[in-house]
Amino acid sequence: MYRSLEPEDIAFRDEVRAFLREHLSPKLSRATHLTTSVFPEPEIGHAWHRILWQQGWVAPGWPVEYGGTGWSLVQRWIFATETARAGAPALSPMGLKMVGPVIMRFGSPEQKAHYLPRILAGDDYWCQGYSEPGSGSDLASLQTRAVRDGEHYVINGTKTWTTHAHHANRMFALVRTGSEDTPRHRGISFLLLDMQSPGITIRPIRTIGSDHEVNQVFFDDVRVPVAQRIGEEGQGWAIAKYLLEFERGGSLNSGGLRCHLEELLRLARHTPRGDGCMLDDPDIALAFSQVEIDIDALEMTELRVMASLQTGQNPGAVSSLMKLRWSEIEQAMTHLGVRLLGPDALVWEHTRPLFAADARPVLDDLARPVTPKHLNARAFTIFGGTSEIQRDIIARELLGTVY
Amino acid sequence: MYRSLEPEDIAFRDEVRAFLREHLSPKLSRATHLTTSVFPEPEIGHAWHRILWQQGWVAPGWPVEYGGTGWSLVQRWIFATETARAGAPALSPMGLKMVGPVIMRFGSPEQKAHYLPRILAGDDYWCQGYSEPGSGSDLASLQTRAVRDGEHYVINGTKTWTTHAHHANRMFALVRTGSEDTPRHRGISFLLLDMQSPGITIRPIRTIGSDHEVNQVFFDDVRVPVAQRIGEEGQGWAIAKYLLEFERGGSLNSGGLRCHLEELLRLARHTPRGDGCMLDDPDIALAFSQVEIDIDALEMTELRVMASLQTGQNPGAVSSLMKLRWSEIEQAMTHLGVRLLGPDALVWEHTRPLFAADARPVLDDLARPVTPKHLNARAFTIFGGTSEIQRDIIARELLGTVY
Amino acid sequence: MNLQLTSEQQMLRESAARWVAERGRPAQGAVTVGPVGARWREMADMGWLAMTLPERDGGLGQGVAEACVLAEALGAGPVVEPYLPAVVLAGGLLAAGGSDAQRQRWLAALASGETLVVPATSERAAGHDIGLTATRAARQGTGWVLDGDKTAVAAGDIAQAWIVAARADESTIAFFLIERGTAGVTPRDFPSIDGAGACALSLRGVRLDDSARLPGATRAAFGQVNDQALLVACAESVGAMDTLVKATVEYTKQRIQFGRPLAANQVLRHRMADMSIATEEARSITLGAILALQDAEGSGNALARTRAAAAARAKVGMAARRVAEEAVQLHGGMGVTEELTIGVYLRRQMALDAMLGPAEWHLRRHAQLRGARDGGSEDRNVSLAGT
Amino acid sequence: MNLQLTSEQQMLRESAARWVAERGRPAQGAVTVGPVGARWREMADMGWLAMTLPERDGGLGQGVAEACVLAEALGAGPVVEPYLPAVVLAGGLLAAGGSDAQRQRWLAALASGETLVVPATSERAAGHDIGLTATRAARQGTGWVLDGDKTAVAAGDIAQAWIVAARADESTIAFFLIERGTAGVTPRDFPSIDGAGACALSLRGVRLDDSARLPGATRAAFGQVNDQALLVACAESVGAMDTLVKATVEYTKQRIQFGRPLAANQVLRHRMADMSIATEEARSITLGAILALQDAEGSGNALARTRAAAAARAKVGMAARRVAEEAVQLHGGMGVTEELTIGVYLRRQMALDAMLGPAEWHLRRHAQLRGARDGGSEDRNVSLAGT
Repeated sequence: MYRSLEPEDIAFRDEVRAFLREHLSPKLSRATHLTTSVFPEPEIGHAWHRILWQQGWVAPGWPVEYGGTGWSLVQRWIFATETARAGAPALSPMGLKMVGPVIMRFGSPEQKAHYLPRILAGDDYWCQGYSEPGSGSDLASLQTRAVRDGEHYVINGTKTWTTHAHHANRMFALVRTGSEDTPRHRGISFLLLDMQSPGITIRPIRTIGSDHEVNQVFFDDVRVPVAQRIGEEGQGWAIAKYLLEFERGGSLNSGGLRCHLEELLRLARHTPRGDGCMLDDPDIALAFSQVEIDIDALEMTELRVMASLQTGQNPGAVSSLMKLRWSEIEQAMTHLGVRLLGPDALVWEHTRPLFAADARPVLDDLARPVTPKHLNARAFTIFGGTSEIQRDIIARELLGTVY
Repeated sequence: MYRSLEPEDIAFRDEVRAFLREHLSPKLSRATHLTTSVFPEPEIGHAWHRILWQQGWVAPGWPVEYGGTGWSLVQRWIFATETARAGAPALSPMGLKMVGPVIMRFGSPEQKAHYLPRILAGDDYWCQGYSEPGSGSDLASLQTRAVRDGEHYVINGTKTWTTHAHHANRMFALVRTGSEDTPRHRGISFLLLDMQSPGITIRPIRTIGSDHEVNQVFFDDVRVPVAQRIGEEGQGWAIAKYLLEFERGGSLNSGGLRCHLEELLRLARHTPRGDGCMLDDPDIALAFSQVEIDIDALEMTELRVMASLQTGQNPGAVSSLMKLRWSEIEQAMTHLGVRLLGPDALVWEHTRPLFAADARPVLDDLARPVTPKHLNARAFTIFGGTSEIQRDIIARELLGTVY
Repeated sequence: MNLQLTSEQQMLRESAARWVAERGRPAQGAVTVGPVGARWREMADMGWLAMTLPERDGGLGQGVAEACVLAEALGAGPVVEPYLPAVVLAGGLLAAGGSDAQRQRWLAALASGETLVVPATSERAAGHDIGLTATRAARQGTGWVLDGDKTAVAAGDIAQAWIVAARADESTIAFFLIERGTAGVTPRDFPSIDGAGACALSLRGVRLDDSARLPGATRAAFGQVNDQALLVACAESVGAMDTLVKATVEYTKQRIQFGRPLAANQVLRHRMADMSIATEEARSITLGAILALQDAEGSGNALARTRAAAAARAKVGMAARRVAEEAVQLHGGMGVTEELTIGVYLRRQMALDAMLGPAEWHLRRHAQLRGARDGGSEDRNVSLAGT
Repeated sequence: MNLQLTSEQQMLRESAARWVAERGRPAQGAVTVGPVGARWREMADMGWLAMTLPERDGGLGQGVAEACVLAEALGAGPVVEPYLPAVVLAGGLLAAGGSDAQRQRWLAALASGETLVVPATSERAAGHDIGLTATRAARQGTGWVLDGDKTAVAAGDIAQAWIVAARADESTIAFFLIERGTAGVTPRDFPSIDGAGACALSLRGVRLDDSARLPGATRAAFGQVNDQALLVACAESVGAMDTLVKATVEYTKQRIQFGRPLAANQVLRHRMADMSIATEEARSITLGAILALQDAEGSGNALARTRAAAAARAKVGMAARRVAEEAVQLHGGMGVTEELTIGVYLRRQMALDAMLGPAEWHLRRHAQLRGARDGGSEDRNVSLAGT
């Protein structure tokens, strides 16, 4: 879609490409390819974070005053798309895209001065304490309780689906601070926790694809200084909602989809079938076209959104559309991947991450991540708001609430 | 699926086939093939009704005492399937399958003696006055009012989607007889009307496929003798519900689907493409297989239901399943038909019925009904309870009402 | 980024939308009587017929982007006047491959709405694959003799001339402009599914001067014009989808069933969400393909151009059909009658498929056009072990 | 009509369901250690391994219908013991094509649960198409030399012997029984996606006596056994779908979100309705195909038999995958972890596809097997003009 770019954007793209050629090592991109979880292991993702930080490119979405790049939205789209297509690892969003913006908007001067440079440099590794076993999509029903005790909160309860809690040294969490009869949206506060605090235990949850990516975290009289609260007591729900809106239009996925498609095309070309390869099979070729045109449309939707945002227009519920279609296209691709494997889909490797596994694997690098990716991709239509909730949102924008 | 039949059923099948060979004329089956509406014109359907009546086979679902055949459920399945596959016209169900059973169950001895033989012989042609412009799926909200005036009801209001009102001499109708504050299900009565009554006017409604099959019927002080009421005043809703349940498991469509599939296969074989025919196209061949396996499954579902009913088991919400899948498979087939036509899908013929049209049509008999059938098939997922309502019913059986 | 409409395009969009709102009407029965029907003449007066024709032929020299802006507005109508066959296809072919004499004779008259020329390229045994054309053009002296049959010639019933594709030899498809009344040419008129008209053509020993041939109308030239037509059809479909989504939203909000609006049903709400998503995606891929066509004008990469057009028409054709069918379904009983115009949009989508090929056919073409290079990123510095 | 289970089949169904409820456990990690794992031996003790083997080989002489009754119960578990590869496929091939010596040596031991033989028929470049087998069996004296590679040999890690398909000449695929430890045969074990185990086989200059060949195991015999295996897989999938529908209904009724059970959402209700419909359809087409297989035993119509089996596996394979994925989706976050067994069913469906070919492949086979006669009704006395 570069035909739609101005010359200065083309120049920027070339600068990004040159940087990638120089700094994205084969080792890093191989490990990314072999990553079957949503987020890569820190030894991959964090390594890339540091490289980008050294370049000053780690936080394109941040204001320049805090260390952002000052790029236009289109440049941000180009950067996101080029890095993903080149096979760079995804960065952990918990610091840069979640707690960072919250601290910028609601944090005290001391909190900003302390945390923001550390997030930028990757000195802290953050995890998110939002979901609980009883409250998945219905976040406001959370039960983890923080009771004031002098200059501390004492936390009891449990959080779940906590990505990389076992790697993180910091957590931001929504906890219930109100009394029993506080309206449920008003009794929630936003706290920052040290993961080394006494009373925190972590239980791994293996995903359907056997990855250890998420966890359940238990809090047993965990003490958190009141100074680690962001914003006012009871303001937590407003902060969480701000973050959701901040993310609107912020998730650019077509580059990753295109990278995945290219991996599958290589797999199809490298998988023999009779005298030819799997891509010669007309049914397979058609399935590729179906996916490819879906990506074409999503890519152009992203660009249209960027163009609208850049001219100050409101693109509407389009972030729901983009999340929904991204997840569906990914699932269609992982299906196709399994189909390409044929009998080899029987093979299972328990070791994670795959790039650290057995030196002589049963399947080659192209085939190896396919089945775990397919299984883990089931979660794409669940996390970050299920597809059903995304459609509810789109329908509400289209129809209003009609009962 | 005849492998599942006992020898006596095979013998019965052969008897039906012999009868069809003798009595189903090429003219009748050609006209059926060219029928683009749901129900054939009376000149076709009624002609076949008379032939079956002479054979004693017109009412397999009726008790023997009223003129039924005494066949087992499996024999009824065989008869329905064989006649449909052979291309026989569908019979109008309004007398035989709708008002007939109602009269048997709720009619007075006089009503039975008068109407049932006439329905059997086809002396009356019935239409159904249920739906109204404001009450489609939500039948109980009907507004047409019948006010008692001595030994008559005086009817005012309007009915719509009235199939073949322009051919019928009789109508059975649900009308509101209760006062304003009668609970809405209890204020409904079931009346039989003479379509020649003063005050009745009929407005044709052309379907999306240009057929004149349904109508709006207006009642302007139409007087109906009270003796023409079936059952008690206010019993109409119970009667309508009885009829719905009577129909459960009663709609056997796999024979018709199979007939339609064979027509399309012939069209595909007769449509040249390059040096071969359309059926050589791998994408077309795959689409045929998709439809064919769906029909295989539905056919066996029908047989399983017949077997369950025969052994006294309750097959559950399976009539919703069968209606739903029938309509979806039909729509998939008409789609395929349009695809087979290719550029010829541009051709439109206004004349209805097609079998009465132009002696030198632009398209041949195989191709001609395809586009109007496709358009009219849009209604299959709407009439007789929309697909959404069928899924509601299945879900209620599966999950109960959970709020 | 040039993803926003220029101010000229914005004006075109607004004036077309205004005209369609006032003058567009549901297509029922024959729409035009002769090529100089009132609406067609108005379209000419607005400059729309001249818009994409070359300036040297009296046109305004605009491109496929402008044609798409107009077509999107027409699709919302729907307006089924023969803009696509006459201006985009026949006009495009004449401009790309007509002789000077042909261009002078026909293009200005086409632009002014005085005459109508339409392509006759489909055959029953060829479908939409011009490579399978069986109509033969045999050399005879300095001229040609044509034999064959054409089907589904949109607006062919009211055209003064047809541009007929015929096989000149094993590897050459040639295009001939044949005027109504030429000996051996028998049109058979019929109404078309979208409420307009069409014809089939029988060609029996049709003798033509060499001047009837469009000298520059190669298969490559046809391919380029056809790709433009696919995008114009996409834009028209997007306009139709917009209208259908809006109409369905309105209908389900006001229609009460079981004591509440239809739109309160979560299942229907999600279906409308999907209709709206499909419309946005259709708009996106159409825009992307317009950019690809503009790009190919510079690069001359016909494969990329044709693949982008096939991708767009595959996706939009599928989406438009689904949205139209869903609109019918959600309008319930009313949707399946001629009482509402909803069905007219569905029929028009079917007409577009019949004219240019159904979505499934374009998807298969897209797969067949996947080149050896495609899918390999030029900038990827990845080394994967074991591959 | 013989659509109801016989009383013997009913008893089998009940005892199998009872055993599965008590002893079936989610497949996590390796399921069996050696072929004489406790559950496998129990299955032998119940007579299930002997059930479909011929009486003259110590079996009970039951047919595919009984195997399907058992498999449906196992599918509900899920029980991933190697019933399908060992009993249905290897046992079926030995019974159909083994020499007397092979039958005596292997079948009774298979039936008693003492030894395990499994087929090795898939190859990377052949997929599931045995016609593309590249492993070669070259004649040498009175014996054979085999070279090639086999992939995805289910339960091959614990089998005492493998039945290997190899190309004897251009048009002949032969089947050889190769015992573990034979020189030149190198198994490479790996865990399989369903929590059991498998292996790949490397065959390098493997010298075999002619007695290793299954003399009656032609491609036709393999076709018949494979069709039976497809139906057994269908029945297993139906059992799994039943469990998944029930589990999803229960979960959505008790899980509260936004103050009401998930099951109150119309969208989810309809999705579960569709899951239930898919299960009923799967059950129907499986039953129909069982009848077709029984019928083909009499008529010898292999084409009709294979087409019915392909139809059933295409439809059931698609349905099972969709139902399993929907079950995961409707269980939300819990569905995508190893904390619930829901995902185990999905993985088992993927294993069945990997063993026998995915639904898309069977649908394509079904299309390819459409004969010239098919679709023409033998009893239709219709005359259509113009055709």
